[in-house]
Amino acid sequence: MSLSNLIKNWSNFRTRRPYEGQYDDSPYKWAMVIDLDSCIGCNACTVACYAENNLPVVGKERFGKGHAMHWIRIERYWGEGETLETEFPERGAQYLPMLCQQCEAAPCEPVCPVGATHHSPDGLNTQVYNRCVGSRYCSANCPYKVRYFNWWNYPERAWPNPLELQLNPDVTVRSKGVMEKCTFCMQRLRAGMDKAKTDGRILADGEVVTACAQACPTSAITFGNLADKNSKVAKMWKTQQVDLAKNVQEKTEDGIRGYRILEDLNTYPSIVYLERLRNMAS
Amino acid sequence: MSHTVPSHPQMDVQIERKFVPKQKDLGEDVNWAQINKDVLRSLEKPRPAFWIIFFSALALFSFGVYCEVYQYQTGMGVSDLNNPQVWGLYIATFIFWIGMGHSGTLLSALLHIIHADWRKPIYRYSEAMTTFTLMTAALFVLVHMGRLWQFYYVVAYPNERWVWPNFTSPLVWDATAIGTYLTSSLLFLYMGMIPDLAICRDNAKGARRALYKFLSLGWQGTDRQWGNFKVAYMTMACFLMPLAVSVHSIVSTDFAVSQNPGWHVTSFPPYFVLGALYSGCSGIITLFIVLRYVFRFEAYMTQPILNKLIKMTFAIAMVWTYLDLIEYATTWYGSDEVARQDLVYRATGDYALQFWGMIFCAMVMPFTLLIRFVRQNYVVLLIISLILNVGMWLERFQIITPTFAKSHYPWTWTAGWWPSWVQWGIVAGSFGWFTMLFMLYCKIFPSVSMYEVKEMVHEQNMHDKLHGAQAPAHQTALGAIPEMNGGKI
Amino acid sequence: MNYCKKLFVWMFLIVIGTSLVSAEPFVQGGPIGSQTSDGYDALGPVVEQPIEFPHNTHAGRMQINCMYCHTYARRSNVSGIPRLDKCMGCHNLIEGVKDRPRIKKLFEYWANKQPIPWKKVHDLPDFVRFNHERHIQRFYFQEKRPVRETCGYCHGYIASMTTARRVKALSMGWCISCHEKDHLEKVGSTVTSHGPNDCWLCHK
Amino acid sequence: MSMGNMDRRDFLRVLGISGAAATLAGCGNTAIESGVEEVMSYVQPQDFVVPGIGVFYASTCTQCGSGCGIMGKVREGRVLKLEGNPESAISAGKICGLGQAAVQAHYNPDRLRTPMMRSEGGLIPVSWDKATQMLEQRLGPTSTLKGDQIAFLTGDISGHQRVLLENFLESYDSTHHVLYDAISRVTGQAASKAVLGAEQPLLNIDKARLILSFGNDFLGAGVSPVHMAAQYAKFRKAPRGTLIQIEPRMTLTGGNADRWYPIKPGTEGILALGIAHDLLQHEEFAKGVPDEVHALVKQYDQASVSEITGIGADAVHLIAGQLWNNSPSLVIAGPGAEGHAYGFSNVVAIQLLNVILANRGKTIEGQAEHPFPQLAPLQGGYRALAKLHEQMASGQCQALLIHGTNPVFTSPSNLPFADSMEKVPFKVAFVTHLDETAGNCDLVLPLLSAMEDFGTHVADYQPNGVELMVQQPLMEKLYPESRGFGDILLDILKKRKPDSYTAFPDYYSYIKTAVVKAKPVFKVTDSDDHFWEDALRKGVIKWEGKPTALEAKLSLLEVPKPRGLEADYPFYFVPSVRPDMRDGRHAYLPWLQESPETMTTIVWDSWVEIHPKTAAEMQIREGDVLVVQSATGSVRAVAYIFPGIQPDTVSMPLGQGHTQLGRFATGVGVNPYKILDPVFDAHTGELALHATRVTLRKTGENQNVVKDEGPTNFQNGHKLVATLDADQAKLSKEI
Repeated sequence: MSLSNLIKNWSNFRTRRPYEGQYDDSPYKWAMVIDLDSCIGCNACTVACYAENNLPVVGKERFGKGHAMHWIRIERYWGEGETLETEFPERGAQYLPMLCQQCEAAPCEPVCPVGATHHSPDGLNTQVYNRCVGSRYCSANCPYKVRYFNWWNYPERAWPNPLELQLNPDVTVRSKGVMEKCTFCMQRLRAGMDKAKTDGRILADGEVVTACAQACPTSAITFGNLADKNSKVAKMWKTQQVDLAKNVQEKTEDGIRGYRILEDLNTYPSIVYLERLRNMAS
Repeated sequence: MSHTVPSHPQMDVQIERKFVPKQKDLGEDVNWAQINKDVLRSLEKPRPAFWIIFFSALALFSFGVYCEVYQYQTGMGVSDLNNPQVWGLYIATFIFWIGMGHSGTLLSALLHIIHADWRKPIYRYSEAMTTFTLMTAALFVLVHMGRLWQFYYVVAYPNERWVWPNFTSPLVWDATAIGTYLTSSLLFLYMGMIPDLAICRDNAKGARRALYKFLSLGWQGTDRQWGNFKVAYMTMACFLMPLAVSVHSIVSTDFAVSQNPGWHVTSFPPYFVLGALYSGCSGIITLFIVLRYVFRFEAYMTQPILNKLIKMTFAIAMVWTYLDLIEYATTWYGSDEVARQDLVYRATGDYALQFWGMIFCAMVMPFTLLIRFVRQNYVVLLIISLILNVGMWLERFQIITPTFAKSHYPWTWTAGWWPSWVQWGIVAGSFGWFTMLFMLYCKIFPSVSMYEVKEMVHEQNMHDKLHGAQAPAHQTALGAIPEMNGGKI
Repeated sequence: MNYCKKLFVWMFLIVIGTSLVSAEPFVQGGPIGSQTSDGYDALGPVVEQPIEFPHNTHAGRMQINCMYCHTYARRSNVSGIPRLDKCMGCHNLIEGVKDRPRIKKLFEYWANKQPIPWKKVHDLPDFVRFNHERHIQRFYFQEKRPVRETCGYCHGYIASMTTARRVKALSMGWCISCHEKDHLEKVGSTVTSHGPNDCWLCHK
Repeated sequence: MSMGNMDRRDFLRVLGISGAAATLAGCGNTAIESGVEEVMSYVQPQDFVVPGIGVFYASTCTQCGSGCGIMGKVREGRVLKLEGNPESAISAGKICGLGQAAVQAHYNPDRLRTPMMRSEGGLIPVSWDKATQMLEQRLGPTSTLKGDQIAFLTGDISGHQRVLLENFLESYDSTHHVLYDAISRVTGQAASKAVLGAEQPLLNIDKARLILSFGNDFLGAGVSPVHMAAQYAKFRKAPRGTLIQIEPRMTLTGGNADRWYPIKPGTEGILALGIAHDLLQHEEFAKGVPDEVHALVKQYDQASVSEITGIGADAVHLIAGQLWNNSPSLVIAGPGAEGHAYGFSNVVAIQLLNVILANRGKTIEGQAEHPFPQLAPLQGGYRALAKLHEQMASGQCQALLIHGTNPVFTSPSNLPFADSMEKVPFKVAFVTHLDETAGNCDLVLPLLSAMEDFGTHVADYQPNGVELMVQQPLMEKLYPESRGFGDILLDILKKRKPDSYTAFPDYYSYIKTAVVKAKPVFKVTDSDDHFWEDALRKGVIKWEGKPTALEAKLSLLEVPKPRGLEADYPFYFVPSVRPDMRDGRHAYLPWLQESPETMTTIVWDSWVEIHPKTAAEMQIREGDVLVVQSATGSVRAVAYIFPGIQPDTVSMPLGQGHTQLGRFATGVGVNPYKILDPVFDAHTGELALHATRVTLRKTGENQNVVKDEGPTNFQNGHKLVATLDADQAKLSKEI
């Protein structure tokens, strides 16, 4: 048995804080930037995700029970505090596309009893469906609550014939009792990375993007390889002064928009959000 | 009260004693033959009332099984669990049962180690309770799993997939700890029963005799057997002590290592262990009263023993209360704003009833144990012990549900989430399952340790002798060591 | 050593031994299963195909490279069943065998422009992704191993079979056992590397 | 390579369909198997087809009139997913949710699979032979139908479909092509034409420094949302433009506004004049404006405007101030301003601002002239339908053919279209799904889905020159009994006019011939085949055209005050158009039903939006079931407390409440079309969608509102969506 494997890789079982230069030697570290000033809340990303990742439509009753299965959801807030201070939301609504943050120090990873979710070499939180036993500990521990559990055997009802012909053969159809979540369209990345490896190169910037980023009509979602210093994402992280390996970002000046959500929980997310702008003089 | 403490002749004789001596744990009139007779009587053909209760429990259990089968077939969705309420009653009740399983071991192992003899008449059924509560708790681990049929993925064993479970997960620790604890508790219970099984063997006929013969492993009560037995039993007790503490500490890490507000607390391990002992002790009081009444064990389950048990329960309750309050205090004065909001939510939000119910049942009710009338009135005590356990169940509920209802992420807050009938059914079924197991146990195995009560009687007499009390003649006549009676007890 | 201790030691050995032995065939593709007609230990059943395709003639006697027909193997995740016009490309010109029943069947399918409903022999679970392209590129093109070895590691010695039969375990442990081995990076090079250890490489 | 019709279909031949079933079994096959699943080979695929690798084919989205270029990912003969086509200037590689869901329309389980014919008791499935027989008998060469006896009712239509349809009608000496769109833009277009000389001017959103939008949801349910969204993204980059939105109910676009003002419905024009009043105080704006305009605008001083519109006097001044500070600006009118009795005047007043602000030629221009006017899109509105309804009711109409519209569902209750349909002896519906209108027809013909058919389209809104969008099948047709719309028309035409049409074996060859014939216009020198292949490959044929100049006509109409609230009906009723549901034709797409409406996050339902203040006054809680009663009818729906709405207004989304349209649409929500008051625009006669007045009645019931948000929709002190003052941001330094 692979006892040797276990011993050899024992250090991998430890959960470490991300450190400076962690991905210097690896070809890929997938990351994202979401510009909240560009996001118009149109839900194109959500539907694209349904199409790409075989997400089941659960129906009204189950949605009402909190059993929705949208890996990316558009949240709409009215204010930062607890109530609306003005009579009307004068500065519009606050849209937030929320998906798995692919944390570098993910709270979900160390608690999975079977290691169904773990950190991949390219910096993603994997979710191995067939390994999952459904303890839901990962979801309990996820501060963003972006993990979705198959409360029902959705394949039974979600794709009445011939809707199932639309299913993406590269993505497993999940049956009941399995946790699932955004994978950064791993199937696309995997296909791209394999092809690039055959060609003896690494993926070019923008060669493969997630379904949400591809659909986004305002290009609010930028997806790319943070390990490649010349990629758009890496440059954006740099100009926004967000460091993957820091939990408190030091900004040299005001007006730099980048931030990561719930960073103070030391999750080190891989998604940087850019602050929404409003012309307060108007 | 039906049972009165016999007067002590030594009071007149013992001039050197300045204080009123302790009440004796057992009455003067207990003799060895009576012990066998009384205890073996409890194994006789049950009365109709037994079957009525037993089948009610079975019905309850069957309903639980039906709920679980329904959930298994249809999906976890029937439980109305959702994102973020992913755990619900299953984990709450799991912790409740695990907690119940702690005092039996404490009574038998810890008190055994420190030679507190009053444990002897009551430790057997407490241990049985431990074993069955653990078995019930283990069921909840399975019930809770989304893919029950893949539960073996959690177990570390060489397999064709060449993968191991994730050793950093508290759930793996849980599985390991509970497995170990269950095995050792079962072994400890069984081992302690061997001499008694021999007695049963010698008094039984037919299939029962075969069963006892098989289980008593050829116990003859020889000197060597007694010697080995004592050593092994003490070793097991020493092994179990830290294990019992570790199990609930580990269960507490399910919460303590997580991110969630209200869980992220360093005092959780002692808090959980004490909570476990608390609920376990009140469980023991409940069963004490029930067994005492049903099997007419008045002679062995005496008021002094109960008094000690109550004192211990009260002490544990107070430590637990302290830990609970200190947890609130640290949260309140701490810097974690979300945890503070969560605390306020618990006390004032959708689950305030459960919160204050817990405070009342588990923090206020123990003070009634200070009243002598309560301690001596078995009916009242029964009700109070049940209330204490309701409080402890509510405590588990309000650790889990409000935290999920209001965690770090406002978008996924839930308002007034409530479990479905399936969850309640399975929880009810678990009580049926426990009752069933315990009732069967009581009718198959002696629920009071015969040989140890005998020891106790003997020691009490020896004690009296040494200190000049006059022992009844029929007891001193039997001699000091059981094996002197031709290997039979 | 007294009886008790002996018992414990034996029980322990038996438990470990049993699990190791029972896991063995899953890992190595080994001893259980029936024999193929060619004397191989097959793990899979005999699969009845619409045409009893003689691999032994094509790959064995004719020495045709696997990838001549399974042309997608080096370009795609799936090796793919050869397209019908590929079969016809040759068999149109081979007059000698046109009257054989199997070839007649082939011509029939072609005439109807109907695909042949082959049965899958090496069918991994649906949650597993196996990339033929990477394996072929790595071992056939990069390391220059013979095609018989490259394909045969998972598919067995197909050149000796008529229709294919599964002779290897194809289990997860079996895959990992190879991924953990050190393989030469290039022909002639001494640098070795082992297969990736990332769950998402194979699980989708 | 040859791309003839048959070849093309051949190489799409579905040979791996069983693979799809295997995918669904998904977690079913969890073991290593042999001999269970089938694996089929291709017979004779194109060389670039590799199993396991998707191939993208360009086509055109037909979900709305925007005409976005799309690419379908095709694998093993199945179309799996749609992406935007980077070749098209309209979509520029992007796609909206509505477009994505087109695959579900194609694979929808409730698609009509065979023709249906009315017999006693209802529609029954029949064979094509029988259907063709009936068609021929009624419409074939022997038909005596003539002129207005035959009517062809369609939704928006463009391209060769339009040409063929007009030719078809011509063969009956008829021009009776009735266009109907439930959410019509006719009023707005007429007003634009009156002021600017263009029905749909080109809006250079990206060039504007300030956009003042009067209820135009250009990012959501607008005229070309994907294109506008891309423009909007540029508009928000440095130097960042400001968006001010004025509307009674916050739309998706309103949610993105820098400043959002709730206005009393119908008073938009008055506000525009109030702003104009402020602007004209400035010399630079005042010059060139005719005196009559000056005279009229003078009445609209800040105080009175503020009183009528409910927008503070200082706000009017503030808006005007920003307009003169931020040039060029862009003022847009939308359905919120159009849908009133004086909608036309409203829009005229609003467009006047563009003229005063001299935005013409900068941010607002004319669309490029269309090289093929016969292919240009046609849009309809309510008035045409009303006229048809009268004709039908009076028995003039002998045959009614319906395609791409569902008037039985969308007509208000004052126009009982289903009743008048009964007077027509022969009604044919061309549909992919049996909707309410088709359910009332005598013959229902199953069409190919948009993923299976050929076609050409011209978008309503052409941002860059003119694009002829080519639609091509992305996969083999699923149901052998379904046929293309063009093919059916062509078949009849061939019978009626054998000389002109026998040359075309099918609609595909008709399009191909027509497009190839137009090659010189596109200034292409390739061979015909090459030109056509290129068109199919790119999915779009571009015609370079320059934006045209707009001429301003400053003749101003008076903008009367809208009808006020009455005691019986104390609320304005604003039906909202969801970006994904539109007029309701997409309600059968489960992805869209499950996709939360962004502003409320409600799914699978209809609801009534009420301002918290109003709700508190009426003691309405979220989830209370309300009866919304207008003079013409009532509907029941749950209440949703929504701060983004004018307090005297209640709003309900359109598109739900189907009684027929498959399992995903029927029984979901209610249909607010049926409670619209018969108020018409004074100038165009169009139905005023926003002019209804209603009253609310509580039923005492309370239901769980099925929505994505939890009990709070505030961030509660967590930094989730942070907002920064635009002045402080250093956008120019960003990448």
